[in-house]
Amino acid sequence: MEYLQLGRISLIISFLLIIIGFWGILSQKNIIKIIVSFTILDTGINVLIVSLGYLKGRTAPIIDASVSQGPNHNVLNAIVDPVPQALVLTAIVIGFGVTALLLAYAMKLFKAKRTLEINQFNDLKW
Amino acid sequence: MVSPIYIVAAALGVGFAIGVLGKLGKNFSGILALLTIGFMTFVSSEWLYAFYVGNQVPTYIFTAGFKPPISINLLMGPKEAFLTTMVNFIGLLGGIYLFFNFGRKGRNAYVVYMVFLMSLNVVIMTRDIFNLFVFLEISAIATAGLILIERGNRAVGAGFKYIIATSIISSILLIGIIFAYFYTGTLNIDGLVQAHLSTTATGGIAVFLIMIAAVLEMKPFPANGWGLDVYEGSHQGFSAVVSVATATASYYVLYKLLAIAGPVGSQWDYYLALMGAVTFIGSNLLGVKQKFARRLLAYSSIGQLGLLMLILGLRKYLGDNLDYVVLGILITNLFAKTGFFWLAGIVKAKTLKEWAIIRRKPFFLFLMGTFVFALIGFPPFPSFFAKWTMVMNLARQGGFGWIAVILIGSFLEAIYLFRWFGYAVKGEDTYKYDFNIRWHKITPIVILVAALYYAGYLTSQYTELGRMIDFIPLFFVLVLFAIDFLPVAVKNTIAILGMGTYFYFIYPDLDNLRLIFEVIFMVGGILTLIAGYAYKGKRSGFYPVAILMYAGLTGIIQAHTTLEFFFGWELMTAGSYFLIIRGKRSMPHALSYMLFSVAGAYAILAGFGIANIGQAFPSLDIMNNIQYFPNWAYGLLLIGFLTKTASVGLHIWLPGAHGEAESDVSPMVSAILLKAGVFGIVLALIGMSKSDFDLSALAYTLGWIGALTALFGNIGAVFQEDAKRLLAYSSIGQLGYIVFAFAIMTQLGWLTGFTYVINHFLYKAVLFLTVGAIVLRVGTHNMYEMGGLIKKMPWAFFAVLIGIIALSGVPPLSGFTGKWLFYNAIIEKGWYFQGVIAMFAGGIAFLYLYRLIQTIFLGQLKDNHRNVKEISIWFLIPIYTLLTGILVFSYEPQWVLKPLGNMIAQYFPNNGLHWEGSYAYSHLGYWTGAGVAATVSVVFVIAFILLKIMTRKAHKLEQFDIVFSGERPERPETTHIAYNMYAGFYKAVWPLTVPLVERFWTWMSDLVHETAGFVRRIYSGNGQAYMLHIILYIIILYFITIGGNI
Amino acid sequence: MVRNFLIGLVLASIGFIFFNLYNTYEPKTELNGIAAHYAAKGAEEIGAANIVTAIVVTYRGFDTMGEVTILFLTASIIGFFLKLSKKDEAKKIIHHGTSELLITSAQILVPIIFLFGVYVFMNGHLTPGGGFQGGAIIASGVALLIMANPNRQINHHAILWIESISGVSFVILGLLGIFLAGGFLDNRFLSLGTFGDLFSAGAIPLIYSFIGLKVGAEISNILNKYQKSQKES
Amino acid sequence: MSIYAKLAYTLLGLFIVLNWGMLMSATFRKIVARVAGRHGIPFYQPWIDLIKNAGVRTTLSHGFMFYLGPVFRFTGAVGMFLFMPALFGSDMWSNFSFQGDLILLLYFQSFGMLGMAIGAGDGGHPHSTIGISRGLAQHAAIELPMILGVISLAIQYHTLSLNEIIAAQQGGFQHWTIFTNPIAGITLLLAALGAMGHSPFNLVKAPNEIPIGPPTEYHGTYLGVLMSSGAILHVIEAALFMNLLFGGATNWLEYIVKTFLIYFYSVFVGVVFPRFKIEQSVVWFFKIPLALGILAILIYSF
Repeated sequence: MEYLQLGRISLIISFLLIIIGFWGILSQKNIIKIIVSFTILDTGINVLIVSLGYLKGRTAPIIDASVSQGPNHNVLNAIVDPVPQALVLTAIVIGFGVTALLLAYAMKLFKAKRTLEINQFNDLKW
Repeated sequence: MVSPIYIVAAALGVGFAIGVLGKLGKNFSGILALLTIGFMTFVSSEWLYAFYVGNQVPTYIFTAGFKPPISINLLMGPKEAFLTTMVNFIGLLGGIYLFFNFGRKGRNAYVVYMVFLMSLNVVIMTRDIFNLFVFLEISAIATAGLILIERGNRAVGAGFKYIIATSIISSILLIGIIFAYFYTGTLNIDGLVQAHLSTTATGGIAVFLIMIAAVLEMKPFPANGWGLDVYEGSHQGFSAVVSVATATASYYVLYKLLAIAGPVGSQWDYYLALMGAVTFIGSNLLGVKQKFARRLLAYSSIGQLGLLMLILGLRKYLGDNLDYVVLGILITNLFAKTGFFWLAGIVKAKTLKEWAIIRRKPFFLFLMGTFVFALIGFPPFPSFFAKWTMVMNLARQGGFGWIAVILIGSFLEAIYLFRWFGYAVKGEDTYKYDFNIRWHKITPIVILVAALYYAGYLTSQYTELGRMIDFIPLFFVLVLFAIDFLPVAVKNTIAILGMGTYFYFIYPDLDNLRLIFEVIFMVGGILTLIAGYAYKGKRSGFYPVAILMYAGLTGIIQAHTTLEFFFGWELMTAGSYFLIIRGKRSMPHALSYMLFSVAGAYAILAGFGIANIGQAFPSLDIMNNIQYFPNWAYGLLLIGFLTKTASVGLHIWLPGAHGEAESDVSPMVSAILLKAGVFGIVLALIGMSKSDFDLSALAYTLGWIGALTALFGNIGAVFQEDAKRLLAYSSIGQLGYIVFAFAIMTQLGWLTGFTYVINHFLYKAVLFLTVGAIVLRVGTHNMYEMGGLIKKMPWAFFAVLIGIIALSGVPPLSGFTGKWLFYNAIIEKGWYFQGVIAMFAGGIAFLYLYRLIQTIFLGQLKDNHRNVKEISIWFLIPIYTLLTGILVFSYEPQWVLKPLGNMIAQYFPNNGLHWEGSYAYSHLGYWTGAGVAATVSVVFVIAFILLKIMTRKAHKLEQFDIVFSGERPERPETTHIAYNMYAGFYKAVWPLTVPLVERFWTWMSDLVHETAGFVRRIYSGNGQAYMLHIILYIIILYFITIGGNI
Repeated sequence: MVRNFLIGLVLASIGFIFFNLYNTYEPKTELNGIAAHYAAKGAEEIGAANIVTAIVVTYRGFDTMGEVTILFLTASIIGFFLKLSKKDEAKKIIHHGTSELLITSAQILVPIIFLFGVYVFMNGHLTPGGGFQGGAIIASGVALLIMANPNRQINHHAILWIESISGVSFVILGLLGIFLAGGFLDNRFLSLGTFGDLFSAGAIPLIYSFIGLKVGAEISNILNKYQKSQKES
Repeated sequence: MSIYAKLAYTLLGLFIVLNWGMLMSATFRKIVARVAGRHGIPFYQPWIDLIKNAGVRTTLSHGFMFYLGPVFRFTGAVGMFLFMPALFGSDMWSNFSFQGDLILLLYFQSFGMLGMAIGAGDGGHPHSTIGISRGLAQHAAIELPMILGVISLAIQYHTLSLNEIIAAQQGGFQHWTIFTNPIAGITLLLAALGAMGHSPFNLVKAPNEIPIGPPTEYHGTYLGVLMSSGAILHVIEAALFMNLLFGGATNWLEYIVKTFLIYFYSVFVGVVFPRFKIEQSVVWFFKIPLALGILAILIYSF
């Protein structure tokens, strides 16, 4: 069952989420839906980051009882990669910031034209 | 030395604190923010200074007390110091410029702006790729916020597009980063470089994702609609900062990440160059079609980004000079583009045409001119030296295709920038609204302009070649700018004295060849300047640009190196452009003059580049010893020079440019300026004569070009109604003779050429000065609206009479000297048909010369000219000085031709002509200038006296004593003989007058416009479409770079 | 139609790229590079039981400062972007009432939520959690308040002060790292203490607390702006 | 030979040529009249005209340049005579041909024409301008075969000196250029038709529509000077082609016979063919004469 191990499954899921995100971004006309698609994309990427840090059979990178009780008392062999977990935190925060800003923009755009259709906002072109 | 980490600490500390401190008032927050930015500037410039002085080594700054890769580190090296200084400096000026715009949005805007600049600093300095990502995001979010300081929905739309586009790009970057980490276990850029990621197939994709994200940050064409919208939609004050500061940081991101992609010369170099080239050419092409100023600046900005990307991709070719080139391009773009955006923010004119209002305040025009010329890469701005270095290096390494790309892209940029500038200088100013000056907005621009000039000087001093350039004439030009408020007579005197003094000091150093041209340029210049005393008032802006042209002309004469020559050449082009555009209806003609000149200059640049291959030092002598691709090198040089001599095919700019110019400018640009092209051709031909290669085909082609130019120029002149245009076409024809004669490449041929050069200078100056002076008196160029002026202006008539006899080549005046030499030269060389065509053209010259004198001076005086006076004495002085020259040269041609023959003997065997007293002997014939002149004079005088005696009682008839019919100058089409004078001849030769060349260039121009109009439809304005572009760009590039090779 | 086809093609191509990535993916079996260093030395160098926290606050503390900045920026931008006129500010939001359940639970839960948030960021170096998580939890309490009463006035000044002071303190703590320890954001200028204690791991609890407060304040600020922007006419 | 003797011979030659020219123009008018069925003028009419014109008290002038027109014309005619050797092989009759070669002659032709054109223009009469504009157009067209022919000759004889060209043709008619280089010869003869200015190439004066063209306003003494110049030019034009194509002349009889024949070749062509419009005449020179001229050079190019 090597192909169904957790790392690969979450990798596939993350890719699917990213593709769904791109699909939404490219095909949805409603700006709110596009923003939601962005969050799906972000989520996909976050899952991707975490799943790349996954090591089979290891525990969270917190040195507590679970680590000491593991089969091997060496921390090096007990925990998953902590770096992606730190990075994903940053990615989430950035995603939050961008989404917040996008929503503010969406409000203003709606105020401007009373619509959220993205193809109504092409004042600047050519 | 203050550690650069304090840039971050200061910006964030003050930023966070303003939340509370902001209670003390909006302006307090603003000033605090500016002080902080000032501190940031101080820190970075302190480092830059330390590096500049040379006692500083690049320093790493470790955070958290751990060494990389454990922890994030920053690097402060010379490049980082320079870039951060630039970002902070521009940021500081931008802060001042936008001070009140931020203020309207509240104190938060200052904070966001400050943090924005800080994030760019970190982006430049950081050596950790994830940290890079974080701070790129900060800058993106800050940008999305600062776009909003502009009011209106357009800014909101632009900001939205911007933020969704950058989100996609950063997603891609993040995926790339995480995979890169996954494969290497490090996030440090130096660590990633050492990991050689791209050597493995798996790492290749990670590298691809990282690189493509970095490329997309550079807004590559065509996936850059969002970038355009930001530049256009946000406040121009902020667009400037995004356009230059963000762009600078993005460039450096690409530079840093490129190291991950592979060493110098790896495939990513090539892809970058390709994408840069597409962007550079693509956005400049679309710019051509653009009517709105803001968006045009956007296209231009993106074009510059493409250029930077291209240069980075070409680092293999540029080697050690990469930094110099980038510095030159970057610094010009930084200062000029920023200034331009800010200027656009002040002027607030929407379309390019509306920019005509800018000349209500001439100082603004000066600012705009500086920016335009700097962006195109004219001297003395840094981009000039950068472009030069780049082309030289590319040629040396065989990157000819890239040279073409760079020059074509630059040319497209020149099209729209000069069209825009033309509107500003000469467009119709019929707009009601005005723009007002606010000191906090103007001061930053003025600082930028000063910095631009100074940077240009510094850049030139950076290289050995640049240090050889003589800046004294240029300095004189700046002095004249400074004293532009003085009355015309004072400035004229200063200009004449300056030129005279300069000439006095330099002429002993010149060889005979250069002396001839220098005399034409400087003495001719002084003579035509004398005519300037006839003008009243201030004549604002005339003297600096006239002297600029003469500075360029003397520059090409004095040049020892190809760089000096090109420097002079571009100065001359710039000066003459300004002179030409001063004419009343000169706008389109000045544009076409400039475009041909720029294209020609690029051909010369490329030619010098090829000539430089394999040479130790680029002195001008390399033209005598071109070792590789000599046909290309000489061909390109000749094409460049032929644009200036207005040879057939490249001539369409001349009639309008010369015809519409001011009265004393026409002789400057016709009699004097055209000789610069001739001088270039002479230099090229000297080189060809010394070359070991067989270049006869090139000379042969040149000969045909010359002959056809003579024919078409003269035929064109016959059918002109406008006196100055007639003379302009005549100049085309005359220059055709000159080109042809030099192309013969024998002693006789060159004697002919020089004779024509001197002759054309003399009589064309006389004719243009006279006709110009007449135009000043009668107020029209149209010949059919004049007539009978001999009664009013006998002195002018006599000058024109001598001028046309000399031009027509009728003995005994000096024109015949040229004709006689010409026959001998062509028969000796065996170029019969070309010679016959040229001679036939000479026959046609009679037609237009007669028309000139007849319709202006003879026939019936027009009613509205009954009170005109003789032309101004200030015109008559130079005219009669030049006439003296014609007579001396006619009667004693050997005075000039003998030393000329000796000089030419250096280049060609001295066997064509020998002199016995005043008798000239060639292999074929003989002739004496003095003798013929004496004989003719004696007969003439005797006949005249006899006739006078026999008709001694004759009295003068009044105008209406004879039949007088069919002259209606106001409706000349049907009845006036002076209108359409050679109708019969036209019916015979009309096939030769079909403007095929004009049609060709019109077709070319239409093609460019249509293409641009078609391509730019991809910028539909829809944010979703722009995202699709970005993703498509990624995918297409993926298949190009990696494809299925996994 | 063409458009949909194009999008389909694009998605398929993205899928192809991901397929290539997936194909070459080999699950890691060992920690390598910096991860190995953090795992082996992290506890010892930083003194934090939670390695992720060690990375976030110290090793990559500079990134974290960036994150905080992003939130700060977002809040600031939304601050002037969604700024209301004086007239709008005075208006009330018209709504059809909120559910009793929400109002009641808000009264009970909000203090607990706040407390929990504080707990999470204070113990960030020991247990899962940290400043961002704690801050978000606090902000969720604010969200609950707002939902319970859309016209509720959040104390703007308090948020501002908290935000400002905690932000400045964060920077000052970072600077202290330069003066007293190895570099900017070095946590070791305070004693590392006993491994596993609340007051251990140098300045981490302090830094994380300030981050937590700041994050909570920023997010609350953003929520506040969103809420108020409904009043805009 | 002293310069005075030279001068004396030259003036004598000029006198001969002037009278011979007047006689030829009288003959020309007579022939044209007879062809038209009229009786025509007596052969001495030109002398009568000259005396009459000189005797008429001229009282009118249009200005300074108006004076200069005839002066230019006269100087042009005399100059042409001076710069061409009258008789070959004779130092006495070589005139001032040492001062310049064939090129000088070709271009000096225009001296009188241009001056006359400007002088006539000063008269202010539109007819003058019309005539001149046509004349210049036609002149430009003639130039083309003329130059081609001359260059062909220059290639053939490796010289541009008229004396040397004549010298090369000595020793019997078979050495004449017209036989040694017939294509160039024919080209030049066709060009000569235009240069002589008789019908079909006499639109310049076009006596029927625009009364006598350029000299419209000239009368009395001015006209006398113009007529004398015209008479000289008739002979000189013929003499130029004689020198180029027919071996020149070694004595005055030969000179008179050859110039007469060449002149009347153009006259007879003129009475047979009607006048061309200006565009027709220009185009005519661009056809056969041009083709022949190119051929004349091509045969020497290979």
